Amino acid sequence: GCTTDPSVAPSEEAAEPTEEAIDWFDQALFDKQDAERDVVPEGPDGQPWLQYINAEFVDTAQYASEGAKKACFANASISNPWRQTGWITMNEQLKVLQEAGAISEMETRDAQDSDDTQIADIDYFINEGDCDVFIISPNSTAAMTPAVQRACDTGKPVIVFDRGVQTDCPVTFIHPIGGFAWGIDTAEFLIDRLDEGDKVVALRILPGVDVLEQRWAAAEKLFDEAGIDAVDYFTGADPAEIKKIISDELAKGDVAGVWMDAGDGAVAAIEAFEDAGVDYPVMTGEDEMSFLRKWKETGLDGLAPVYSNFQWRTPLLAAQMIFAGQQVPKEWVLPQVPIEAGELDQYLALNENMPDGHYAKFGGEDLPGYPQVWEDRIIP
Amino acid sequence: MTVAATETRSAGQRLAELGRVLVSPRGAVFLLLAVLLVAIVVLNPSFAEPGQFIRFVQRVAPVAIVAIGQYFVIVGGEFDLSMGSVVTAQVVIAGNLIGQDESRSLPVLALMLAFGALVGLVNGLIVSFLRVPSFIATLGMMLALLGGVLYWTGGAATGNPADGFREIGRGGIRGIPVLEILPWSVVVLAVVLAAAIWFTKRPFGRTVIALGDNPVTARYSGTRSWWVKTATFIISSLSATIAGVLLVGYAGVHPSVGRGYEFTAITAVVLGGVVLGGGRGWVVAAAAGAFSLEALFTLLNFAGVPSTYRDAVQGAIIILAVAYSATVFRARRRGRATPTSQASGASDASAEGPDATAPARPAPIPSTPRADNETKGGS
Amino acid sequence: MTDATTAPPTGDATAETAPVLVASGLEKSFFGVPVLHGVGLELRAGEVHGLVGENGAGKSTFMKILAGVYERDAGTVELGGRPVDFHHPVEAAHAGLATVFQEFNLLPERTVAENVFLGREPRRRGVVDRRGMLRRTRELLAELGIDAIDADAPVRSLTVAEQQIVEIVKALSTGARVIQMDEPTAALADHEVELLAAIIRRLQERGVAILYVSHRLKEIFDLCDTITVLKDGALVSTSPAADLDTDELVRRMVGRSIETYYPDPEPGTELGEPRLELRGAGNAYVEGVDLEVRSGEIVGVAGLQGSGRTELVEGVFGITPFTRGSMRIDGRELRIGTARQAVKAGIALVAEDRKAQGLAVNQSIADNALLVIRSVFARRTREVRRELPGVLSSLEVVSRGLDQEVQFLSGGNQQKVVLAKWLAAGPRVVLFDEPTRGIDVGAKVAVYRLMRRLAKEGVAILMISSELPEVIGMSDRIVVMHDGRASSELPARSDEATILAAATGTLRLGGAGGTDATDAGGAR
Amino acid sequence: MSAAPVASAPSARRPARRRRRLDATLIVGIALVGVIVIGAILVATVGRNFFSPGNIRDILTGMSVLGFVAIGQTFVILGASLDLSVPYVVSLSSLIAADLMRGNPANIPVAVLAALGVAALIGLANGLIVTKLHVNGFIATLGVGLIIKGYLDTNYKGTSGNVPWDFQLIGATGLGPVPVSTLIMFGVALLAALFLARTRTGHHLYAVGGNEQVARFSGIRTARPLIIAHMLCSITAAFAGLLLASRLGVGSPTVGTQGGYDLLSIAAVVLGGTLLMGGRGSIWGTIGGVAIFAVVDNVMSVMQVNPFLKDVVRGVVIVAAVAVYTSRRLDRRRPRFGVGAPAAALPAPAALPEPVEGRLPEPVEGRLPELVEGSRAASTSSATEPGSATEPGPATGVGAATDSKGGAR
Ligand SMILES: Nc1ncnc2c1ncn2[C@@H]1O[C@H](COP(=O)(O)OP(=O)(O)OP(=O)(O)O)[C@@H](O)[C@H]1O
Ligand SMILES: Nc1ncnc2c1ncn2[C@@H]1O[C@H](COP(=O)(O)OP(=O)(O)OP(=O)(O)O)[C@@H](O)[C@H]1O
Ligand SMILES: [Mg+2]
Ligand SMILES: [Mg+2]
Repeated sequence: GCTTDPSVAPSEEAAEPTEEAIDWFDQALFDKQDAERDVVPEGPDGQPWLQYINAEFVDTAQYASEGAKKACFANASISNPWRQTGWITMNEQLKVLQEAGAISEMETRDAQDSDDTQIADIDYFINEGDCDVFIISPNSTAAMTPAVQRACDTGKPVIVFDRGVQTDCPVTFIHPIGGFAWGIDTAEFLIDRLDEGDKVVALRILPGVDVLEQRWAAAEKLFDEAGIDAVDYFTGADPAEIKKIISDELAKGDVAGVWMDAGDGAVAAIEAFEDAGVDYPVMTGEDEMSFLRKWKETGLDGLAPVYSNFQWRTPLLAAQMIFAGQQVPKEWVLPQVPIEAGELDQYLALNENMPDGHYAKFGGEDLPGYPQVWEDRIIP
Repeated sequence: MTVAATETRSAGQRLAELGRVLVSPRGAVFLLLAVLLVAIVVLNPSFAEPGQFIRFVQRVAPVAIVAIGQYFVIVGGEFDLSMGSVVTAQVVIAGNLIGQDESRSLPVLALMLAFGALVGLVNGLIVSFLRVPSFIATLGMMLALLGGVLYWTGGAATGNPADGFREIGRGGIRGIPVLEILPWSVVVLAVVLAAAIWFTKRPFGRTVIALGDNPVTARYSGTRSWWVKTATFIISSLSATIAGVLLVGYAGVHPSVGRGYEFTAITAVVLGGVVLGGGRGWVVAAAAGAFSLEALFTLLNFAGVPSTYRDAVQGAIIILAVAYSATVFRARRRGRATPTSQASGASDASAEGPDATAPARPAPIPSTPRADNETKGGS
Repeated sequence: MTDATTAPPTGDATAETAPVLVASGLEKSFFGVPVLHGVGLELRAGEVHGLVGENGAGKSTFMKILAGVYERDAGTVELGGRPVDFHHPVEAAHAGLATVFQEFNLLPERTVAENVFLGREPRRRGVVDRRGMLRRTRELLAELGIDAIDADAPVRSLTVAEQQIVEIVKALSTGARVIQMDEPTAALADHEVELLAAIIRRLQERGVAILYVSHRLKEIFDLCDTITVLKDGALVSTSPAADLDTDELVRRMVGRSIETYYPDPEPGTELGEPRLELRGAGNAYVEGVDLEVRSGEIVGVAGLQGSGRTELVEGVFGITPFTRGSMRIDGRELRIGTARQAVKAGIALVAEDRKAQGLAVNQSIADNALLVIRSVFARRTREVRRELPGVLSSLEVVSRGLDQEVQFLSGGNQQKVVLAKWLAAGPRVVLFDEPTRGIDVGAKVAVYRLMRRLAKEGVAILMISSELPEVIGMSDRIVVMHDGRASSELPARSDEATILAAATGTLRLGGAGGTDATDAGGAR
Repeated sequence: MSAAPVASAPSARRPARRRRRLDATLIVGIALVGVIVIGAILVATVGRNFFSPGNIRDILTGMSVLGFVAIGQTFVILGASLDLSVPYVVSLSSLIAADLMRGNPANIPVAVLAALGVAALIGLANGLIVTKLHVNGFIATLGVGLIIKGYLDTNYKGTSGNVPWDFQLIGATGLGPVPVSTLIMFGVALLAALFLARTRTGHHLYAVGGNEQVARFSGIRTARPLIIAHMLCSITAAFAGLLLASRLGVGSPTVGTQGGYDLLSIAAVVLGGTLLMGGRGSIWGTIGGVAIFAVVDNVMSVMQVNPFLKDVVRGVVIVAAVAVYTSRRLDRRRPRFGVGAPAAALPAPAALPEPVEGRLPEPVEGRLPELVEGSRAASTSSATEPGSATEPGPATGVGAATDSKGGAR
């Protein structure tokens, strides 16, 4: 007969309207993240992936149990260098935990950037995965909410990281401070160095991705308040596109600063200034090696904001803690500290042989495959 | 009575002729380009400075070269959807294999060319011998190639290749009087375009067009169809390779370099009045199509049109441009062709229907298993 | 010559009924060239009316005017007593006049039933009544006594004859009172013709009037009650079949002097060594062909449509390579598997369908003329290009210039471009397939003169033509094809009746020097 | 052997013909079964059950959205056009629906109708541009797609709207292992198949795609079927959008492009045996093609294949499958001599001086025993060639014959 899947039930949280999503600026979130930037994280020293900010712990005694567990990971994709780097790190972390007997195996389904696929992936895990814990890196926030809700309804622990969902049913939601913090860090840096009326070109990858949109929402607001003339473009992270945009902007007039919502293609942006024979702009990129190297080489005035790549280690560690019955933060806010000019050499040295698409704050230095696995960029 | 009247024409007649060419489907793209360039200059006079303009040409070079390569495939009656992936693959190959070791530039360049030729060869053989429609064959190649490259590199290349290699796409001959710099890209584009023009005038180039126009006739005339077809795919992959070399210099290595180039190239070629389905079109117009597209983007940048609108404007423009050519061409064809083409049709009852003057709607996707396809698979 | 057009048909009981269709004084010219001059005829219910005449006599044109494919220039057509003027064959079909054209109008991928009802699918409760369609088609087929055609089979799986029947069924399905058939048996084998004849008789019994065009005179006499003869677009006679015999009919159809029309061999033309020799050549389409064409010789190939003439030359030319037997060019045994090899071996094929096989119509005259050179002998392009204007003017190509697109040329000039294309390659064997199809007299003569010139230069020529006068007028020897075989070989100047007899397979041994295939090519 | 054909009663040919008729769809079916078998084995090697309810459900879910789009794509491809605008129509309709529903079940009908209506208008625009402005379908729909994309990017900055629970049920419930969405998709497929088989427009669409001249000669107004095909294509894309909205709970401006539905749907259609040049194909073939994709994807996911390699496999599968379909011989004409040739439906060809021919007043002189001998030798010799000229390939027959005669190009 006609059966409604037992695991399917209306989720209260999902019912709240998401129309405000059209305007990405959210004052409360902005203020929260602004404050979190200045909080000294708690947790083990030297292990930022285990640190947390303003944590509110939840009890996980109900999940405590012996033995190696099976983790099921519904990944959004590995379609950009940041996710690739994190994915490598996560697999190295997995090896450690397998060694330790905490995790027996991790089954992964990769949604290849598709919401629909990821929903199906989660449902597959629920039905067939034989999972002890669900780890989910949502492809998009609102769309993944019902599926995550269904995963929660199985009674197994659910860990969400990177992007969030609109339900608080997961045991823990792991993420760095967030897009607003990124936007504040970068905008403040540029505003500090620029004058009112100066032009900033904002290079953005895609519309409609919340972690990226929030970065721009914060930055745009601050630029606005500071009287900085900021124009934004979507580039698809294509360096050729970026170069054309900067060239056209330079043809129109001076560009004093460049702002990026992700470091991909930063080099092309800088080169556009070189090619045009004008001075380097003040610039914010990301902790991607290509940018750090170019930054060093050109000596420009820059900042590398960080969307902490080491967060890819945390979910599996959180799973281990949950099965050990240890408390974990309900919302696990990881530190997110930009790399400033002073630290540049240090990070360059640390990651000397890493490929350009590697992220300096990947946090895997103590993992077994280091550095070979990242240098060779072996994608499992 | 055979030879055209070649008395010298007056300047007025020439001008009138030029005007006619410009509004004809063949010349429309040049008109479009001129309008766009003028509009850009109005918005930003500095664009007209030689130094600025040559930078524009430099930037268009890769797209134009890809369009030139795609031209050969399209005019031969097929499609190449794998060009974008070839560009990406080549960019990544250059980044990974050359690295910072400048001495590897030449060997790797040779390898890239060989790889490009191989991709084209595979495309061509699949289309010719397995008779997979080129749309599908090159779509498969597009997926497989991009996936393969990403798999090989773990998604991101090691880094940009040595500056010496990148000089081709980035640098130029400095100290040129008016221009101050003559980018190598422009030189390469000029060479490629000249080679393409030369090629289209060569027996081989004419054969490609004839094959696109009527594969049966080409076969009945002794054309080695499979090879001609395969050669066009090789040309397009090689042109994508050259574009890759320029792009790795101009932009650097990134897996998104080259993304969407196949559609851009096809759009440019169609804007240039080349007929999908083959047999008609001029390679210079195809290159002009690429220039028009880029000029359009530049214009939108200068006009401060939000980048989200660009796609919409591009979409509207290509529809209008193609509709214009199609309509004008039909009108012209109907007006001029009726008497003679009818007289010749002794055996085509089906073409003599009441409204038979109207040619079939623009060719559907050309695909290999046409009734006229070689059944024996060439020599 | 003008037997009374009023003579009542001697058909069955239907004799004195009023005519269903009356056409009178039909005139038509194409671009100033008159094709029909005041042709008219009457069709009665239950009558089979034969329309005969040489190629180009205007038979198809006449039918197409009736069917509304062409507009008439003058004249009237009455259907069932009411004047009609159709603008589309569908319109005519709805009014009860259906046409089976010389070319098929079927969709190969669709089923028989779907083709039969294409454009007028029956509906029940708003949806296409497939079952009804199938049933109706089956009924129609059954009425015609056909049980071998599955109404639900895709047309592509049918033989040409079966497809022909589908066309007829399609015509019948409109409930037509008049059906015109343009050479329906052209592509059929004899037993299939017999089947069609049975169908036609059945239609006749049902009171359908049939206008029937065929070149097979035996068939005409078997089937028709009345026979109308056309010649050069004019009506020669309409008379009861019973009043005619084959000789008389042929006399009325022919009877034009061909000597003036076909140029004599150029002085100094010599028959040399065999250039093209086939021994038992065969493939899926032709079988056991023995043939020899000498240097300087023009061999004509006659045969009905579908007799495999085109397939023969396509075999020689490597389009559908021979799989059996042997082929020699200039005494050298060759296996030619592709057109390219054929061209390299010095063979040229002036193909039957100019637009589909001979020209790239969107390209210029020069591009077309250079096509072979460019794709096979690329190195000679420059040289040939230089000579091109001379070649084209020697062929009297009329154009606005070398860069004019071929599609804007007249048919005759298009054909000359095809000739120029092959001349450039300097062939030693030229295969002409219907070289003068659809071109005007002037262009025809130019083609004939070219053949003579080539012959003089020592080229071996094989010429397929459906126009018997042409075959007779040009050939040094005549090979007649029948059902895929070179059934007979006739000497030059054989008369039309003999050739026709050989072509229809009714030639008696011993007649007019005809022999059967095994004895053909006595030169061996 | 050469004597047999004479005896062959018409009925003897029936089975062969049936087989030929089923061809395209049958081959897709066989390919699908092959893929399933291989898939099941592979899945078993990693200790999973391919046929478990959850896995079936995963496959069927994977089929639904692409299935909708591919059904529509089948229409346009049958009409010898293309639709590259589908991903944007999918996104747009998901947004329209979710925005209008605003979480209120009462709004569902309006929202659904609005989404379908807008899609129909887009399809109408596509169809008109193709048929009236004579712009190639490739360019026309690429352009329209870009225009919609511009609209989406400008007006939506991320997911939007809210789909009420009642509507989400469509995407979330199932009948046993079969999701409701898949059932709806099959329902739409059934309607689509009925449309093609049972409406005049459907029949005419095949005709227009197969041979526009023949269609016109049969009195069909050729623009109409193609315009309707484009509209239906956009409408089924809107169905896909609605389903996605129901699964996501929100509308999304990128959900269409995420799925790559433009090229994948075309590939699925061709994989399903439909000719890219139009005129032949079936909805069920397309569903088969979609199923092949879904199974391949599912197996790769279960095997945890590297996502990059997945694309490689997809590319190879597409080319290989289509190559298998087209590799069957495309004969232009039926053979007269050699294998299979004499087996005509009509009483045997005149290969023998038999009573059948006895009715002919004058037996044909040319056909002497040695020729019969020859043809026997011929047929045996070419019989050794396996799978040779016997069967007319996919695109053979009259089309080819009339084409070469009529020079239609
Ligand atoms: N569309 C046309 N344009 C110009 N001339 C034509 C056209 N159709 C036919 N003709 C010419 O009209 C004349 C009569 O042609 P028609 O096809 O009626 O002859 P036919 O008696 O049917 O010949 P056949 O026996 O070869 O079929 C021929 O000279 C032919 O070349
Ligand atoms: N064995 C056969 N069975 C059915 N149809 C056949 C057969 N052989 C040939 N045909 C068909 O008959 C038509 C004419 O054949 P072909 O071209 O060989 O004849 P032809 O003598 O050159 O006649 P024409 O050139 O006047 O049309 C072709 O379309 C072909 O498909
Ligand atoms: Mg005729
Ligand atoms: Mg012929």
